[in-house]
Amino acid sequence: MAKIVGGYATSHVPAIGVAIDQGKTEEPYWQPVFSGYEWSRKWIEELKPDVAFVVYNDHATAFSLELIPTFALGCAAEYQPADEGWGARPVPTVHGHPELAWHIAQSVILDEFDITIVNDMEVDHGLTVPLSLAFGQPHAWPCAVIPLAVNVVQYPPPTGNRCLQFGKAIRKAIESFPHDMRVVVFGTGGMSHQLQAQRAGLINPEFDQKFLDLLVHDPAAAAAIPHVDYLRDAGSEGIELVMWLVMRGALGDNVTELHRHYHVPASNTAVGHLVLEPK
Amino acid sequence: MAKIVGGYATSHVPAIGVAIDQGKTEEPYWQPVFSGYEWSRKWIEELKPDVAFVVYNDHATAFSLELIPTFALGCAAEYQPADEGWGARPVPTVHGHPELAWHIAQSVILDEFDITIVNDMEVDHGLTVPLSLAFGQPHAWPCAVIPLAVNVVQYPPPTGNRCLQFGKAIRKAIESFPHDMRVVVFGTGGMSHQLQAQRAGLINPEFDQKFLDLLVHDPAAAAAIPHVDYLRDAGSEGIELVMWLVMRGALGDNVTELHRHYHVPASNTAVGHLVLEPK
Amino acid sequence: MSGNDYHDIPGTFVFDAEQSRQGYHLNMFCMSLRQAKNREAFLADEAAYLDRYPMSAEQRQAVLSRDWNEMLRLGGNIYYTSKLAATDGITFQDLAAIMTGMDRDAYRQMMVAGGRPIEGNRTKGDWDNG
Amino acid sequence: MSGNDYHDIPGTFVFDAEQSRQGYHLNMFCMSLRQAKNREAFLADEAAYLDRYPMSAEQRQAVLSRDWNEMLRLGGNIYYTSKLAATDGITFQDLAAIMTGMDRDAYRQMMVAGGRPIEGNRTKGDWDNG
Ligand SMILES: [Fe+3]
Ligand SMILES: [Fe+3]
Repeated sequence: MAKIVGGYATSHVPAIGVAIDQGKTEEPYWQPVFSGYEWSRKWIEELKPDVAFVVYNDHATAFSLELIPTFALGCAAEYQPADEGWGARPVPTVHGHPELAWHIAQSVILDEFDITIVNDMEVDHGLTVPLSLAFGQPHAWPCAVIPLAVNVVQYPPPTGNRCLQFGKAIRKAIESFPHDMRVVVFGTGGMSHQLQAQRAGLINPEFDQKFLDLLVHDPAAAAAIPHVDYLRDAGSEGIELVMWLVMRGALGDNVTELHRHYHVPASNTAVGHLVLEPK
Repeated sequence: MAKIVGGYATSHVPAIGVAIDQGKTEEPYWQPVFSGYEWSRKWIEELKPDVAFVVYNDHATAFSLELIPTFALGCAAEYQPADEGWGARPVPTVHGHPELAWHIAQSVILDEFDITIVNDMEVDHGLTVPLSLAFGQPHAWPCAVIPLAVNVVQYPPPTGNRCLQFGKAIRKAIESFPHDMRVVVFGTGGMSHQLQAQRAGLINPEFDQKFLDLLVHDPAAAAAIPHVDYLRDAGSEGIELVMWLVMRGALGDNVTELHRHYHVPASNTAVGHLVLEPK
Repeated sequence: MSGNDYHDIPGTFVFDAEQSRQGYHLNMFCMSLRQAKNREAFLADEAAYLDRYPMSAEQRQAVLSRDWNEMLRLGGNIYYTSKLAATDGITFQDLAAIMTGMDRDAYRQMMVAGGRPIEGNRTKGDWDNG
Repeated sequence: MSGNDYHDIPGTFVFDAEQSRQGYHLNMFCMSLRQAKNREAFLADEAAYLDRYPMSAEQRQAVLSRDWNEMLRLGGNIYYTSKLAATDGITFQDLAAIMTGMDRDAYRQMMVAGGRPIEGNRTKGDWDNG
């Protein structure tokens, strides 16, 4: 049977991708960002997952205002890294896992989650930056990837509680897949940041650390945070953090925190990173 | 405040659209189909709704296997009738109600329904045939239309229970819209039919009548019907009936049955039609 | 998901994940026939048009020979394959007749007489014993 | 939905239904700039390119004069307008700086020093009294 062997949460700041792609990770500005990912690079290298289930958001790339899915689950065989306006990132094609993805799709729909199944999609920095942080710059990604795109651009995103419950349904789906397989669930986006208008640059380390603590030890409390609190206290784009709750739900009731990293800034953003193990 | 003033359920057989478009409604084959809609034509003409909220399914028209939303709510200003392979139906452009539709979208997402918002979409016979049955052949449709496309083509569709609960959330959303407005909710598709393979032509009047009775008097029991029962007993395409449960949920706990019509056949299909009033 | 209870329904292909994955390109070919210009291009040179879609040799042959049930068995979905039927000028009712193996008038007559009854058509066992 | 509690957040446009409806064509214009050939066409003749999108005169002017906050006020969303910035060769950090009214180095310095604090930036009242 398939099994969830770890949880990996990280910000997915586009500038982090640029720093990796342009070989700037050792520069003084970037070194403190990347040093916090060294431990987890080794961790995931040793863990050798078969599949990364990546919860991320599309940033007006594959989806536009024409069509806004709350939860879009990728069931395709492959996904090309997208040109978001600055040219496509020089990273490998992302290979999917259609069999497991379709299994999850059927399971969660019957569990009353109203997902959108996607079979043709490009992926943006929201998905590829976490892969780069976890796996570096290989010629091919070392595992299959199942993308779950969550709407956090058009208000309202799904509630924190809905995200947590959805994570639990994903766990149930993965655990009922009848083939041996080791899955790491990624939650991406956040931490506090605001990219827009006069309040751009907002950073709230207290909110971020509190969120990390709750996520590990009291996910129901983290899930009860209303949207307006994220918008106000973590910045308008900090609401991406609801996606971490999907990952947390998938990890089960109790987890061990293996690693935490927090740094300000990367470009406009606070960087947070957490590695969890199901107990 | 907006108010739901009626429920209108009907099959949406494409051949019914063809019969209307080609002026065949008085022919002996078609007359018994259409005579059952005369009462409701007058009913809705007198009711003068401002908005028709139409629950229907897309039949590989606006959506394909590239992207399969479980629930897609149309928030656009207009929708063009689609060419489904036989040329577009000669019916008026469908005008939306973006303000109410967006209001519903926000409300149901915060109520934890994971819908897809759609702003650019063609509509097929699933939506236009019910409009023709209700309103005849006007130069312009007499009310605004909010389309809700439900996936019933790719297995699994949403469960009956999920559809019923979604209808309740739609009711709550409509009733919280701060402008006076009268809304009729359409549930379309069904009744028993199978369009494919060696068992095509299956018709099960007992199942259909029982479903109609339960829908009116015991919607929770109707909502508990598992998918396999529809597939087996109402034919593989009879599973469209789950969409009637969305309408039923939107009507509230108790309803009065104002009108019922049942006839076999229209092309490959049993035709069912129900008009309900919230108590 | 093999082992699903709906596999016991006779003469029916439930369009589940397995069928959908298998039939993806076949169905996307059919989908392209929604556009009039594609219908024309297909009819003008079927083999060349089909080269655009990486379907299996079996699927391709089923399309070329209009083996409607075989298309469904190989992952086609009726709402997609009916677009091929539309391209050929076949109505939904006549397409259904062809798939049942009945002639057009006999099928139409069966429908007018109330359709195919559920008794005897519920399970594969019904058919095997019938 | 006016009356929403998030309207009390200063210097912030929450991209809700109202903003999204208003900004639809503005954002879809920006979306088109994801493609290199569109970026080139836009830069070659901005006015002609904008004619393809039925946006309001105000929105059009905001685009032409690169009034980034005005675009947001008129329904633009930052993930869309940033594609216009990309077309101009402006990074996300410099775009943020421009919108705050700070110069590029001062903004960068603020971020390195820990960013804009939440204290004093929680409500419109904070800003009015500040
Ligand atoms: Fe993001
Ligand atoms: Fe239908």
